[in-house]
Amino acid sequence: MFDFIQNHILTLIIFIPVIGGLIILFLPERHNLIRWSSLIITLIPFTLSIMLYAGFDRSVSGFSYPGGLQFVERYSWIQAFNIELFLGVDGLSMPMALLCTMLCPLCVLASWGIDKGIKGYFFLFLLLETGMIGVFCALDFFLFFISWEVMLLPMYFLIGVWGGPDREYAAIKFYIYTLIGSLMMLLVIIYMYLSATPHTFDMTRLAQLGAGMEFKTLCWIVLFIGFAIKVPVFPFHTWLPDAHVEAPTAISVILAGVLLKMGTYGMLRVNYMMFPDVTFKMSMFIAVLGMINIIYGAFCAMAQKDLKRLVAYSSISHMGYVLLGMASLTEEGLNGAVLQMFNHGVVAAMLFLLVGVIYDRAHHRRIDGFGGIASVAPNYAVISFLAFFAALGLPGLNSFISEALVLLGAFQKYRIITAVSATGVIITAAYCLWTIQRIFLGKLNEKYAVFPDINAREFISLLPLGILVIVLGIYPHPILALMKPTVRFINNLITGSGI
Amino acid sequence: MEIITLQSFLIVSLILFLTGLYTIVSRKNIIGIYMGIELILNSSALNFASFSRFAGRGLEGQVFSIFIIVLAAAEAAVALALLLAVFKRQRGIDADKLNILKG
Amino acid sequence: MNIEIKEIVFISIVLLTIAPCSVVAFSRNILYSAFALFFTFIGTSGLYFFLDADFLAIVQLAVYIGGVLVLLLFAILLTKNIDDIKKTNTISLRRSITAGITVLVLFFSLFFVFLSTGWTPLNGGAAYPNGTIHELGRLILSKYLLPFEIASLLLLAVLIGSLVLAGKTVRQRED
Amino acid sequence: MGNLESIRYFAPEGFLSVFIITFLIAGLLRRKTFSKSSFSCIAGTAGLFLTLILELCINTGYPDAIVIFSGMLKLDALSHLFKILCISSSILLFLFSYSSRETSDSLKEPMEYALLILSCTLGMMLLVSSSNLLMMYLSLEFLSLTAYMLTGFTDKNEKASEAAMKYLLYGGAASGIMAYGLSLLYGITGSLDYSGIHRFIAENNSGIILYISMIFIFTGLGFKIAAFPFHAWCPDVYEGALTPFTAFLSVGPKAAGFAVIIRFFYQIFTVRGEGDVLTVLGSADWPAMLAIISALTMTFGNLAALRQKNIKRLLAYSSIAHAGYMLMAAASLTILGIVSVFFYLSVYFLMNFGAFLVVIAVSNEFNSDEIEDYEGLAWKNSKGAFLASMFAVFLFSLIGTPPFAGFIGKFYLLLSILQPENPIYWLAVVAVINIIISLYYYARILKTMFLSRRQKGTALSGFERGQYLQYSLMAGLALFSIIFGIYWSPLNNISMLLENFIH
Repeated sequence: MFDFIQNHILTLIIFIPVIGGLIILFLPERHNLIRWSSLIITLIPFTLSIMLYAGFDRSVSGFSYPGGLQFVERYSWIQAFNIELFLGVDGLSMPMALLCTMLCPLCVLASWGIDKGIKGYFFLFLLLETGMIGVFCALDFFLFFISWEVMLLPMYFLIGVWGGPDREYAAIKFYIYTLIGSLMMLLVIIYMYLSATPHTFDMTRLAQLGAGMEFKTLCWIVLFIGFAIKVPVFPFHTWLPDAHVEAPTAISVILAGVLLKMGTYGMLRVNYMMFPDVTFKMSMFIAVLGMINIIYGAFCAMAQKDLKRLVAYSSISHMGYVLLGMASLTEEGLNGAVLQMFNHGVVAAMLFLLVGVIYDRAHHRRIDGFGGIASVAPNYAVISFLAFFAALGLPGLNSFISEALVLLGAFQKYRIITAVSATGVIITAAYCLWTIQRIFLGKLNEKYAVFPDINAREFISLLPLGILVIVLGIYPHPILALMKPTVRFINNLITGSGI
Repeated sequence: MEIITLQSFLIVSLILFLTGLYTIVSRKNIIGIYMGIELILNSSALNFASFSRFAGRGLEGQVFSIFIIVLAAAEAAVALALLLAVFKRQRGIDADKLNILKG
Repeated sequence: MNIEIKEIVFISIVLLTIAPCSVVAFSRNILYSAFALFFTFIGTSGLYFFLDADFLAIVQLAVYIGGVLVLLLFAILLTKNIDDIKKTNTISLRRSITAGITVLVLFFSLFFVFLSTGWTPLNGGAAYPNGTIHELGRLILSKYLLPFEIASLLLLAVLIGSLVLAGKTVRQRED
Repeated sequence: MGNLESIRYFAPEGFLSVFIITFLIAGLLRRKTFSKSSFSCIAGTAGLFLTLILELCINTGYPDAIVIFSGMLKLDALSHLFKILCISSSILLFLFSYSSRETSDSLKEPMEYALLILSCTLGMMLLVSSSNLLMMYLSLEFLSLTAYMLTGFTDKNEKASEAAMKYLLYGGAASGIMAYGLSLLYGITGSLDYSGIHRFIAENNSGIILYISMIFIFTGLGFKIAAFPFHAWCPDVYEGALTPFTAFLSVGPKAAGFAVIIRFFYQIFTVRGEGDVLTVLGSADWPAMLAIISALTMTFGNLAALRQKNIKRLLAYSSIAHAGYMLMAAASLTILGIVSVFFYLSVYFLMNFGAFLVVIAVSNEFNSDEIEDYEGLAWKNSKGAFLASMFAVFLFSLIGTPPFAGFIGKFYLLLSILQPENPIYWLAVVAVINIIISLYYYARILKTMFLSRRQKGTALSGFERGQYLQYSLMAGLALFSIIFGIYWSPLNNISMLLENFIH
């Protein structure tokens, strides 16, 4: 039994959610039963991913099999096209998979209040989880694409059916943006498949594709745009605030915590590992985009009146650090970028959960509509302070380390860009503190004289994240150690190809 | 100059064909349009027959002509039946008045 | 001398075929159009005689004039009061202009293509049989037997379908 | 092969012909029995099933093509597969008609209805295997004439006769133009057999006239698949005809039309060279023509679908767009292109029939085909939720989202168009843009059903006993849409039979 689990651990992690979802569809329509069973179903992959974490060999690196990839499972799927169920993790995907499986049970907790179409909701949610983990673990490009697209459908419904007042617009906007990106990706994937001899979707083999530079650059740009829509990088970001604001709390958490990372993950996995030489040439371009994201996102966040919109724009800003770190092509920068992906996943999830808590009570999210909440809901305020301080990068909390690493790495290559980006830290501090001041401090808004403090369920959903924020802030080694060899490998690949 | 050549037959049938085309496009009356279709079919049959006559293309073309004529008759029968049904409903046979269904 | 008469007859038959076409296309009276069509069909039949396609000429007379045209006349008379006829065979001006331009362009391009194409003799320019009926019968009962049989099935289907479609109208009138 | 020896291979069609005549005679003798629409539908289904079984038994696994009736018909993988597709769609037409209240209410002459459907099927079967211009023209007309009559068959729907008339006028014009083109082709090559024409074109240079004749011929073929600009009949006919027949029309005859297009262009105007590379034979660059028409067709279909309010019209325009997608693969001039057309058609068979079945079920309830009546369908009761989620599966499949079969179909099409021998990049980009446009109107239906919280007043009845056939058909089609989206090797293996279609 244990051996079986050990040998098929990734398959299990990926497919247990969707199978569980199907089971839920056939359960009797009792709300608590469905909630509890979803929670249990999401806890299974989480447990398994802890096993994955424990068994992960931190010393190997490389993008090949046999070689740097671990827990590899490889089954033939469609023979005619050489499509395989080819799964495996390395230092890049391991933290992401961990983040994803960890956030899902918390999101189930955050969705406790859903009562309309509850079966459908949890089925779609679990389908979404399968898709997300699938993207991070897939080593077959076709599987990668399928998983990428499979998330569209549940997202569309989750935002569209269970979202806020403007949900129809937000849902279709999200769908169209992502579909544009993914169809462009599809064309490139097919092209790469056809240029490989023999035709293959195996990502490790496609990484060795020898092709003309012009063609590679074109592929790189198209793929980059496809991923950039998901991140979202500046000109393609407009779907994000709408989707975030309209989505139910748990879905915002997933969006910010996992989906955005899929964009940068895709860039690292595909653009960086498969086209290192093009990446080397394009790094400046990525750095500029990162800088724009940081500054633009921060300024937009500052101007927001809606708390959720503010957090959404802060995500754009924080993802800018990831881009900047990636562009630096130094080990510090890349480590910082990957760590920032994980950290932002934790912090953004926390922030959205907190927004959800306040929205459940006040039924609005206008920042100006509150005041002095700290005095009536002290526990809530403390956790919120923690989250906002983490977001602004207070030393001792997790984001500080990753942002510092990013800036440190990037400064070695792009002095001006990094200097400009660093001002983003100040703007971020400004809007975070200002938000804290407006909501939690100051004169108590009489309307909220009776403001129920955070309850046990909400507390449990926030607690693990809070602990991570503090622990990783002091001791980032558990995550850093996972990615270091792989990051070094990527960096050598790219800098090596550039010479 | 020889007049009774393949080319002269082709041009006669081309004229028939194009008149038919013109009739189909410009007419509003269903029967008028249908006459255009008949002209086109007639010109195709003529074409087949002329090709079959000249330059050793065999009699297969004439077989095709016969089939075109037969099919034209069958189509005419269906057209008449449908025409009666349409007429019954709207008391007129302008194709433009088939306007419950807009394009 | 003989040849000249043949050519004159040919030209007049061509005119008999083509000239009524303009009536079909432009007349405002649908009955005139129908009668013009009658002449076109007769003219085509004459052209078949010139093509030595005797059987085809007879089929043309029998089926087209005896069948199709009669059906058309039926259609006209069943669906129109005679008074209306003069006004109703109208032409859409906008569409006729586009149609006219297309047709003219097509005419000139196809005209030159037809003249310039060689139409190479095939089968070593094999001689045309004297009297086609025998040969046609052989073809239809050997190589083209299947289409022949299928055509009969098609006619059966059309017969039944038309009966239902037309019968529906009749029945509704009775109701 | 001569006529007598051919009969053996002609068993499915022969059986169907005999069945039609027997059916007619039995129907005339026992009018009472046959005037029950259930009896006629079941009898017709049985006949088609037998035909299907005969087809499966007799015509499987030809290593080489067989030409029967002195070149009239060619039996090969193409004809075999497309015949199966066509017969299956006719069977579904019968089952749909049987389970649709609209149809069973308005059919006064079910025997004749069944008879025409059977004839229509015969027409399709002959059409997909015909390899002679005369046979092709005849069976095309056979199919068209029966389709005109079936369109106008109902008394209940006011629009039916008008639609049928319009169909006939457009169809007649298209087939006339096609006949003219055929006559030119005959004039150039002196032969009606595909093989003869192929031989002539391989040996002679025929000049521009060949291209002209090809364009005229494509008018008739394009009309059958509703390609732009020969599509104008399509929305009207789809809206006017009985919904089961509409569903059939969007799959069966379209499949037959594609089979003819493939056979016509690939068998006559293509040669297979070294390394399975196909090249155009003759002076006419038909792949370019098909590619342009394909781009126009899909763009036009999608743009026009955007502003439709009636679900049948919307599906009509969407079917135009899908024809455009498939034409893209036909234009690709690769063997995979042929395979892809069949693959896409079989997937399209599942999802489009499924979508129409939902439309039938909903119009049984509300007596309406307007999209606004679908408002809040998912939240009305369990049946509403069932219908809406089934519809969602089919619509997502039509959009081309994984994990549904529609995506795999689009994947094949894009794969064939990007094949290194003859890639048409611009067309791939046009297709992708079109898929995004199409998302918009499909999602509008989804939005109406799921996202809208306002519910239209009309209540929905619960599951009904008499409709279980309908529900299970729906669930089956949906299930296959998902299965083939996840594991499509079986369908791939079947489609790959077409690999050796051109020698």
